[in-house]
Formats: sequence, structure tokens, C-alpha cells
Amino acid sequence: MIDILYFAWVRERIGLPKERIETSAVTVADLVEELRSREERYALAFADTSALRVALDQELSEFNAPLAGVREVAFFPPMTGG
Amino acid sequence: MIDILYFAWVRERIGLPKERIETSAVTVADLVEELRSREERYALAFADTSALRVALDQELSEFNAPLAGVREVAFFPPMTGG
Amino acid sequence: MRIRVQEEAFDFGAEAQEFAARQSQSGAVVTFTGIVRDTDAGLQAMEIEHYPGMTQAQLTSFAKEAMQRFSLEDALVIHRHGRLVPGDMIMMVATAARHRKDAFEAAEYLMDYLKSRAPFWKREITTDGSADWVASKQEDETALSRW
Amino acid sequence: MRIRVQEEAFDFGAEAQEFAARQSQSGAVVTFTGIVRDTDAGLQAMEIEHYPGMTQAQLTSFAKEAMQRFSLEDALVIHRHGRLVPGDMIMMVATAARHRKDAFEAAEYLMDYLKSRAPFWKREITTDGSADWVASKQEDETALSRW
Repeated sequence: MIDILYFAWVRERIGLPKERIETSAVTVADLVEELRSREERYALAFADTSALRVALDQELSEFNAPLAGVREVAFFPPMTGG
Repeated sequence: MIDILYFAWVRERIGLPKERIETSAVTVADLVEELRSREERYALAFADTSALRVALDQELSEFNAPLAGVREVAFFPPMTGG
Repeated sequence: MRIRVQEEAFDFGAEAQEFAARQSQSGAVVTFTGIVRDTDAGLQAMEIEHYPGMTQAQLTSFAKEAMQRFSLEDALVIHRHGRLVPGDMIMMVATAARHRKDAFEAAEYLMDYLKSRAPFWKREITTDGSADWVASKQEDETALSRW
Repeated sequence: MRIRVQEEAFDFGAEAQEFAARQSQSGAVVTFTGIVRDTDAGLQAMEIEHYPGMTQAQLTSFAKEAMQRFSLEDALVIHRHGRLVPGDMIMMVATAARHRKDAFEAAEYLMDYLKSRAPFWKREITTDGSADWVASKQEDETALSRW
């Protein structure tokens, strides 16, 4: 089981802030593929991953990173702090 | 008549903050020569003009600047504000 | 070093004063404050979303890196989330160092990282009711390459 | 734009707060504060001499140049003279601009000019009673070449 969090417009497009899923995805990119194939709203949110950022267990990471041992994945647009 | 002001260690070496003198010096450098020849304490204060700065009528200037029309000359070491 | 992520307003003047007053070795203190400014479209509010679990850790890691890299005596980061209106202060950083160059660079470093690497997302609510996520700027991404 | 040269202490926090609060167009406010710090030799006091007729005019001219060059909405410079002790604040600058880069650069610009082109001279009185004029630093002179 893995927690997936969505922020900002990713959260809005998908329609929820968080979900827990069972997955056998090996990398973040695999997980994105899996989500995309689920429903239109996921396909829409993940249409262009170059516009997205990912954090694994609350650390910024990359889409080709492995998911082994990861408990929390977060997807969000580029950050706009400050 | 021209007012001459001294600041920081220039003031200390010469022993006074301000004096009014009559001079026919054409440039700042001429005035420095004139002062140097007056007394030992002036010679000491003006021994190395590369260590000094000059302001004419309260604007930073150069030692080769003309004195025509100038009413106030100030000599001081490099500034240490901030 | 203090890092605060909070919804409530903070008192910039009091924070800046207290920060400067508690330094014993530093000759230089720099602060940066970000203020919600009105836009041409007319801004009603700015809503700031964040990633609670990650924000504090991320800001702490930026501040630790800045402390070491710029030989700081101290650093402070305060960042708000939630709903803000024009004129509100969004965040502040403060840095203290022996030399001004370090204090300035550390503050700029923190700001560059806060802008593009801290998990905050801003949404602008305009007076006509539309709500738009603020797009990240290429120049903010480029600014990071300086460090 | 406000420029103050004064012997009495100033309230950094209150000045910073007031400065930030009176900006209507600026999203970015930067402050710099210089604090008398103790030295290895043990500092009893720092005495700051200045050139009264010239100081205000010179600081005003730096601030005007900064306003224009960095598109500032506002700038503030406060500089003390007279006798200060370790922990005292010597001076502050504050800058307000739409963008943080301008606010930072303007504050650094003002500091670089204040250091080497404003008619102040510092003398350090050590605890053993000696009094030495602070020498200007080559790095401060070099910093000016950036602008």
C-alpha cells in the first residue's frame, strides 16, 4: 500500500487530495502510467509530466526513481513559494 | 578666502578641524604643496596623498581639480561608513 | 536557526528587531519580506496551499545549507499559508553574518530556494471571482543555477 | 525616500515595519542593518565622525540613483554618528521594489556606496584604551566596480 498525495491543480483535476492504493509499479513513471490508464481525470492531470514535480517520502525526486520502500508519493506543479 | 576642513586622522595630525586661509593655489595639489611647506604637522598629514580623499564644496573630487570658485575644501582618509 | 510555517500573520518589525538583537557576533543582518501586491486584474485574495509534512523539513534543510555555506551566525524563515489579502506579508527571511556579503547572499539563496523548491502553491483570486494558480517563472528556475 | 543622519539610536524593528507597511506597489522589501560587533582586541566603543554638510546630500544622491537604477518604489537610509557600543545598530537601509532581485541589488548598491563613498570615519576604542581609525578595505573599494 502506498499513499498518493496531490497538490494545487493536480489535486483539483483529480478531485481528491490523497488516496491509498495497491500498486506493483517499479518506478514513479510506471505509477503514472497506471494512474493515467484508470480514468480520464488522471489522464488529464498527468498529460504532461514535464509540468509536474514528484516527491517521495517528502523529498523531491525524479520520475525515473524506483518506488521500492516508498510509503508516500506526492505529485504537484512546480512550486511557487516565497 | 577658502575654508579648509580636516576629518579623522588628518584632523588629528594637523590638530584642528577647520581653518580659513588666503591662497593663490590653482589646483588642489597646489594647495596641498602650500600646506605641506607650512609646518611639520602639515607635511606629516599630507605625506602620502594617495591615502587621502578630497571634497570641493562638499562633493568628492580629485587632487588635480581646479580651485577656482571653490569655497570649501575638505581633506580626509578613505571613508568607512556603513 | 528558526523555521516557522504558519497560517496566522506575523509581526515583521518585531521579528526583525528580535532577530537582530539576539546576534552577538554578527555585524550584518539582512531581511527579506514578501508582500501580497495587487495585480492589474484586481486581486481579492491570494491562497497559499502547502505540503504540511514536507514544508518544515524542506525549509530547515535550505536554512542549514545556507548557515554552512555563508558562515551565518543565525537564520530565520517564516512562511505563511492559507488566505492572504493585498498588503499582507507572505513570508520573511533574516540572515546574520560577520560580513555583509555573506548576509546578502544567504538571504538571496534562501529566497531562490523558497521560490522554486519549497512546497507552496499560490492561487490568485481576482475581484471578478476567477481563481488562477500562479505559474512558476523560468527566471526563478534560472536563478537557482547561480548556486 | 527618506534619509536620516543622526546621533541618537533608532528603532530598527519599528522602522522596518513602518517602511514595509507604507508600500503599496512592492512585493519585495529588503533591509540591511549594521551592528557594532566586538573585536578580538575587546571593543569598548566605536566613534563615528562625519562631515555634516556633505553627509545628507551624499546619501540622498546614492538613494536617488538607486531608486532610478533599480525601479524602486521607496528607499530608506538611516546612519548614526557619535559614540556607539558593541550591540548598537550603526545604520540601516531598506528598499522596496516589485521584484526581489531589484530590492536586493538596490540594498547592496546602497551598502557598497555607504561603505566607501559616504563621509563617515570610524574609530575603535579598545578596552585597553587605544583608539584606532578603522582602515578602509580594498574589498569595499573593489565591490564598487560591480555597479
